[in-house]
Amino acid sequence: MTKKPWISLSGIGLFAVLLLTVAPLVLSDHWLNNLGKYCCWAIAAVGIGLAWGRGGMLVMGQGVFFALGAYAMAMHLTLETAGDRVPGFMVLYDPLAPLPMFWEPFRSAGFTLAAIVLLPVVVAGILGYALFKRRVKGAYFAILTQALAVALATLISSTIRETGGDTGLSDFKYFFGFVLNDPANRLMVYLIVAALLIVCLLVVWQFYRSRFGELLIATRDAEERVRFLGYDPANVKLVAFVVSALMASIGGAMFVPIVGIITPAEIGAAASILMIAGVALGGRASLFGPALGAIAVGWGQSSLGSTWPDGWTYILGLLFIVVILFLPNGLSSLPARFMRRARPKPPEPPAPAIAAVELEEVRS
Amino acid sequence: GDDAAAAGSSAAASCVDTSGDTVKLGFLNSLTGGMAISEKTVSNVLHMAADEINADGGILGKKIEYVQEDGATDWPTFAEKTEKLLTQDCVAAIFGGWTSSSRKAVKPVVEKLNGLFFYPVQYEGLESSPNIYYTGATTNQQIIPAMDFLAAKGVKTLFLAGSDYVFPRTANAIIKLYAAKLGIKIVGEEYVPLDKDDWTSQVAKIAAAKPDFIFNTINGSSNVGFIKAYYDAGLTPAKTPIISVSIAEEEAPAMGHEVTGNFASWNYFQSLETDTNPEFIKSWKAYPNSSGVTSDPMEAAYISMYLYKALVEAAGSFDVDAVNAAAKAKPITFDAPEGKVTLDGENHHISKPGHIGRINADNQFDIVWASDKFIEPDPYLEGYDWFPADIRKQLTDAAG
Amino acid sequence: MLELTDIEAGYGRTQVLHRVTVPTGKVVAVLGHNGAGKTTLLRLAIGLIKPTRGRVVFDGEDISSLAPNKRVARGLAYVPQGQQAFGQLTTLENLQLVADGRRRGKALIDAQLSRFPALEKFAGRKAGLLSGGQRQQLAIARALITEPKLLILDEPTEGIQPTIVAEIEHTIMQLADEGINVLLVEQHIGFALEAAERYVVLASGFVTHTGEGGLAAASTVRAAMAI
Amino acid sequence: MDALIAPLLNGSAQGALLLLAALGLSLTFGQMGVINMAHGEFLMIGAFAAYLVQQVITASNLSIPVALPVAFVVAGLFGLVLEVTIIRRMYRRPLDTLLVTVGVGLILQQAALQIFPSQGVPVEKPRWLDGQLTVLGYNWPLRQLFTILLATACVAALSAWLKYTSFGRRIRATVHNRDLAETSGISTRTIDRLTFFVGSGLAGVAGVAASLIGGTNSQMGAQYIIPAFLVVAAGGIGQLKGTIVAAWAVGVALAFFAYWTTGSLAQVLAFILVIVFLQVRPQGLFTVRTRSLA
Amino acid sequence: MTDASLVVTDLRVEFSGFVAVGGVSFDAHPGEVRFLIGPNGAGKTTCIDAITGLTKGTGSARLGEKELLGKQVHKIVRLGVGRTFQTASVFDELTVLQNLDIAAGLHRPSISLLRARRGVDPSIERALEETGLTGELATPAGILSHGQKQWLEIAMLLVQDAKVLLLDEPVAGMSQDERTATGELLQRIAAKRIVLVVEHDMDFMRRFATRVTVLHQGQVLSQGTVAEVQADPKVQEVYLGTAGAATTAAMAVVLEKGD
Ligand SMILES: Nc1ncnc2c1ncn2[C@@H]1O[C@H](COP(=O)(O)OP(=O)(O)OP(=O)(O)O)[C@@H](O)[C@H]1O
Ligand SMILES: Nc1ncnc2c1ncn2[C@@H]1O[C@H](COP(=O)(O)OP(=O)(O)OP(=O)(O)O)[C@@H](O)[C@H]1O
Ligand SMILES: NC(N)=O
Ligand SMILES: [Mg+2]
Ligand SMILES: [Mg+2]
Repeated sequence: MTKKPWISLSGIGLFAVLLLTVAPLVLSDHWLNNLGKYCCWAIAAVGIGLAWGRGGMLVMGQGVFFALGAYAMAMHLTLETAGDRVPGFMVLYDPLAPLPMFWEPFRSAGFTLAAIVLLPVVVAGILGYALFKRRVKGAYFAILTQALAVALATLISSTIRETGGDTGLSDFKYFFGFVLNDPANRLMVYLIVAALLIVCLLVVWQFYRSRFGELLIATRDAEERVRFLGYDPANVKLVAFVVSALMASIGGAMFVPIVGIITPAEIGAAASILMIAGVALGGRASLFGPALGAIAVGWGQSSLGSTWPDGWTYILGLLFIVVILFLPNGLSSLPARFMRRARPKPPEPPAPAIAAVELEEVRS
Repeated sequence: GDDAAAAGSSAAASCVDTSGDTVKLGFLNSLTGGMAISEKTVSNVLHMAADEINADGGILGKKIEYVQEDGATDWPTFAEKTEKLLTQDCVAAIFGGWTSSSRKAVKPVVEKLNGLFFYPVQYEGLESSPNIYYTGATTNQQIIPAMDFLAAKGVKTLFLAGSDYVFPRTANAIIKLYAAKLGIKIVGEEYVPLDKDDWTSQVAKIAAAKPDFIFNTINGSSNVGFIKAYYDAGLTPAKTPIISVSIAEEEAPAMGHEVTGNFASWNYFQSLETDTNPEFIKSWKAYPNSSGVTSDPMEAAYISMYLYKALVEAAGSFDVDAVNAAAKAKPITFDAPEGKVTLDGENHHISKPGHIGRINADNQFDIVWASDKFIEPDPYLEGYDWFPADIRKQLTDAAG
Repeated sequence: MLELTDIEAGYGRTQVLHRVTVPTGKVVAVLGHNGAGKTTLLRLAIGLIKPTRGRVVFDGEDISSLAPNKRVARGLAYVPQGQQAFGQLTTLENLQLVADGRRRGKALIDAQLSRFPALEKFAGRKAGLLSGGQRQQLAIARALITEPKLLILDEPTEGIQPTIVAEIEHTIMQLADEGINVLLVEQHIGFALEAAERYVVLASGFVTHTGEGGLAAASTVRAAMAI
Repeated sequence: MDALIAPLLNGSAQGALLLLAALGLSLTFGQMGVINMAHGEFLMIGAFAAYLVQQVITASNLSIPVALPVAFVVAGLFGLVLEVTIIRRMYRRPLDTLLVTVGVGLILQQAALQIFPSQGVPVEKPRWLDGQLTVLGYNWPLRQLFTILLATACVAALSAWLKYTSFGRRIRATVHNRDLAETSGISTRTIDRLTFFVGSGLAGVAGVAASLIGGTNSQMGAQYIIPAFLVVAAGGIGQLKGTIVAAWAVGVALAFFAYWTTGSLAQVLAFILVIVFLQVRPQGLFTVRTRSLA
Repeated sequence: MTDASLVVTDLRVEFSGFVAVGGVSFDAHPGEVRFLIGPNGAGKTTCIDAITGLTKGTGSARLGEKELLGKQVHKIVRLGVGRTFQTASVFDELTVLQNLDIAAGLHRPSISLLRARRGVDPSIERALEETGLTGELATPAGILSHGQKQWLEIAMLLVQDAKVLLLDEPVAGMSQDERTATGELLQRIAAKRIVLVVEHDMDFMRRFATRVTVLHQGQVLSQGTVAEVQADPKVQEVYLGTAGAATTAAMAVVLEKGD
């Protein structure tokens, strides 16, 4: 995987050209905006690929971090739109109460941007530290993170005056001073998302080819053994987890200006699992797989979901089953499979050994 | 913000093409996910209305060609699909939605793109948009009649039970204001998430509070859990009756006999005896995928299509601005299963009769109270002095 | 009794065994270096992997496609390499597991507990907490409870204290005397050859040498393996 | 007094339902390591089975007692089919079963939405469950008592099955080391199928209980799955007694939180409680230890 | 000499009441291949577990001035204490080189982790040569044979430049000549390090041990040179066994003759 860095690099280059120049030229505004939305998910997916594909941490609650970025951004945009007034939705429930304390700092653009970066780092840092030091892993970790996402979504739903509740935050007019309805500005927002996706890909590319990438795989496959080589696996996992949380947060933050609305449903159990679906489809441990998978799932939802809504649910369900069952390494492993067929006798990774570790994880 | 925000909005020119012999309309409901259990019937009845109108020669002689979209119980998806319907499919108007949350997601998009959205479900009011027509009740057509009914019955104490989202929360805020005026004491208020069925803990609190009446703003299948817990706890319509605003003929059967004897406030009931209702019921029962019963949201969805037809024919055009102008020009009136309704061209709501029904053993409603005349829509409760003017002002200001 | 003829097998695309034929005999020893394919051959004999070529015949019946548990029912028993036990079960439960449904199950367990006193002492302890050697004894006991006709042993004395090694060796000899056939992988060439009626040497998955057992063969085998 | 007794009794009943939902998981997840996210949909299948039974046996006094075994078998068969077609290929990578079964759950939900009336169907409670039992001045619904008795019966039956038959041992052995179990003469295929059948069947029984509490519709399973998993995890994987204690504790905590705060906040707090608990005791209430490195 | 020695004093390990190690004291010094033997279940592995922080123990285990007990596993490793396991555990998906590189990373600053590896560390090359794995550089560790995996584990300790090597049955499953090679390797690396070997192979012990500690039921039964220990009747009784000793001795003779 580290042998030919230029192949991956030129892949990223090609991807950048497609996203940044070709797509704006050939796609209608609607589809470009949709692509922007998929890119937000793709950014989160790249992070999931790092944590899950490489780090073995099945993060089923990335919605939590997606929410941190998204709500930070949405609060800022809401305040920008409301000006000095209290946002409209709050008036409904208590017309006289002032803006909740925690909203105030989000008037500042600088604070908001800092929060989008620092909030997930701090939250994932504390959470990850606590979980990994206590050696919570495997299915426990997956279910715990999922439960967190559910809890946060429920919390937001039930704090309707403070967060907009189930309806979420929407109807933003400005994006850091730019009028959001202006097509030129919308293009700009799209380009920002696409560029961020490329940056995230570059970041994980460097991670994967670095020694850290190898250490992460080692930790995934034999965490205890890593401990006996003098590393604290908790720290190794923590780094991957925090980076993936940061990416989810960035994806969430950009989701807001692109889609124009954020609700608890985008962060709850179903949304968090859908993020995983894209990663699994594309190939959890590969560089491009998660991003491409997320874009494909997003696209499938938009297009198949409209032509054939009932069918799309079945397709999505089948997708989970077929891909995980027959293509555990996702669609991106297909080319390699064909190549392997052509070449004689390459070494096969010893599957049972990995499985044993994984089983222990589920049970321990 | 200043009004420059609006400047960018008229940017998108409409791509609606009605030069042929069809007109494209968009239908937008959740066909999958949690809300599908309620919205599927709305979607079906919209299809029926379109078929009827087509059989009748269409709108302005043009057959309706509809594009069905799935909102998937996801509000951003409602926004995305609205945008798609307006900019990709170039529909002349969109029909559908159920939850207030979905409407609030659609609203900025139709306003931005100057589209039309016809929303068929009773809701919490305090809203009006040049791009939305509301054919369900606003608060003064459902909640306030229900409160009047309770006051007339001599109710002194009331418990509020609702789902945890914008409609019940806002409705209850209004109920509390009006209750104060009526001298009704609110002895408790409980919310449970929309997707949770278990109401046992909350019902225990209700039983302990011993209210004269329960005002129920729960939506969806959570109502089933509520009614079962109520029945289990030994609460009865004789001693602690419930008045609901989201249990209709469609929902009641899933609760079996346990809901019998309780009340609901709606504008339309299947049992309503009007000139057009028997026809409506008959067509619906004969329609494929029919659930066999009619209900208020269905009726409101059904007439939303006829309202649109009336509007377009009055305007002589499918153009949004022309339609809105026609609405203002002279009152649009037509025969609905609930009676002869009139559109308020200013606030885009329709007049409605108020009705209270009591659920009988067949899960139908015996009408026990009716408003003496059709109630004019008043979404901002301007005709009600107990509603604080400063809230109204803040709300209208925030709405821009 | 167990005939392994012209076997090819491997993992995924890697072929490990190349046309291996194992001679038959009461006690057959399989010798070879690390990674030669000994364990692979035994896993194949018990049915954990399927041959891509060749036949596995037991008591005249072709069992090539039988699942391992069916082979156990036919009278094969297997003690895998590496002191394997069901860690979450107690020592006693490990034994009951195989004794269940057998007539005289209780007696069979008691017989093994008296054969291995350490197991008796730790009968109530989770097998995962036993020492390596204790687990190995447990594995052998578990295999013997099935009253096998053929016992397949993969390095049974690995990690066992000398006194017990001696016992295990003694046991194996005794079992052979009792008429139980043994297919044995053992690094301890001296003992293996002493016990074996026939032996086979594997190198990189090929049979490089076969012959009659007995201590006399030791030097030949050492020479064969030194290549 | 009411402030104590009502939440305690309500909570115990809520806990009992949670326990019913978690019981099957403690088999399929706790013992077999399979993370079956479609367990909630098996519960739904049980509820719909109760409805269908009621279409045949209209007397509700009778239909529910009949529905219990029927739901067990029907949901169990669905589980069996799932095992035979999909799960059996996945024992070597249990974490992935989570994702596959998410897909299965989606499909079952959508199918139920299309097959049954979308608003859901009524399941009538037997008349003998009408009424309340007065406990220290609190009118405790008989239905809640029934849920508790049903859960107790299921727990008793399950633990007897695991303890007094050799199946318990065999299941645990199979999970721990499939190859070793197989070569010890255990037919791991039979064990897998049977375990999955029973685990899924228990979800069906839970579905009947759930149908007496809330709506019987395509969405009903979704609300149980995460709490049920949390309960199994908090109890300690593979520890039946842990599951029982954890379910009861979560139910009572939920009821008390609901009493003091709101229904929504109670959900949030209960989740946080379990998460914090698992933080302190990552292996759950009751743990099994081994020395194995992995 | 003593400054870099491993000194274990009165080490005790209990498992909910069961005393697995009940006050064991011994010391090991650079330059010697120290063997720890004893019956199955005597507490040998548990001693190593306690010294390396895997299991909680009381008493003291010092490396030079530093107390090891009570420290976290990875901190103990960073003090220079490395171990192998009774069942070899390497990172199956990674190549031999990657395995070794991770081990070598111990002494690099953490920030360097973010850079890609270029070339092969000299320490890794040396370790590969020592263990004869040079040809397997690019082989995924998962498909190495049992014995090669054990060598790889030792190589990983070598690149870490561990001061103490605790080896739990390193030659289990190896053939005779592989054992010899391993033993010679241990003798070579012991020149500058402390090597503590747990083994049941008495021939191996006789050939390569400098000093031996015998554990029995969590206690030190006997301590001394190979000859001393072998002559100890208590050791013969509980561990070597007279018959067993005889057989193995006889075997040794046979094999010797075969050469
Ligand atoms: N699960 C597996 N996947 C791929 N290759 C494997 C697997 N198990 C073993 N091998 C390879 O097959 C070959 C033979 O291995 P086997 O375990 O049969 O050797 P062995 O003779 O038993 O060695 P040892 O004496 O070390 O136990 C080795 O090269 C090994 O790397
Ligand atoms: N975690 C634990 N809980 C309970 N008992 C344990 C635990 N770990 C080890 N033991 C017991 O402590 C004793 C010593 O075990 P240990 O593994 O140290 O023996 P050993 O000397 O390494 O034996 P072997 O040579 O067989 O590997 C054994 O009886 C074992 O069952
Ligand atoms: N408008 C409603 N019922 O949400
Ligand atoms: Mg082997
Ligand atoms: Mg040991």
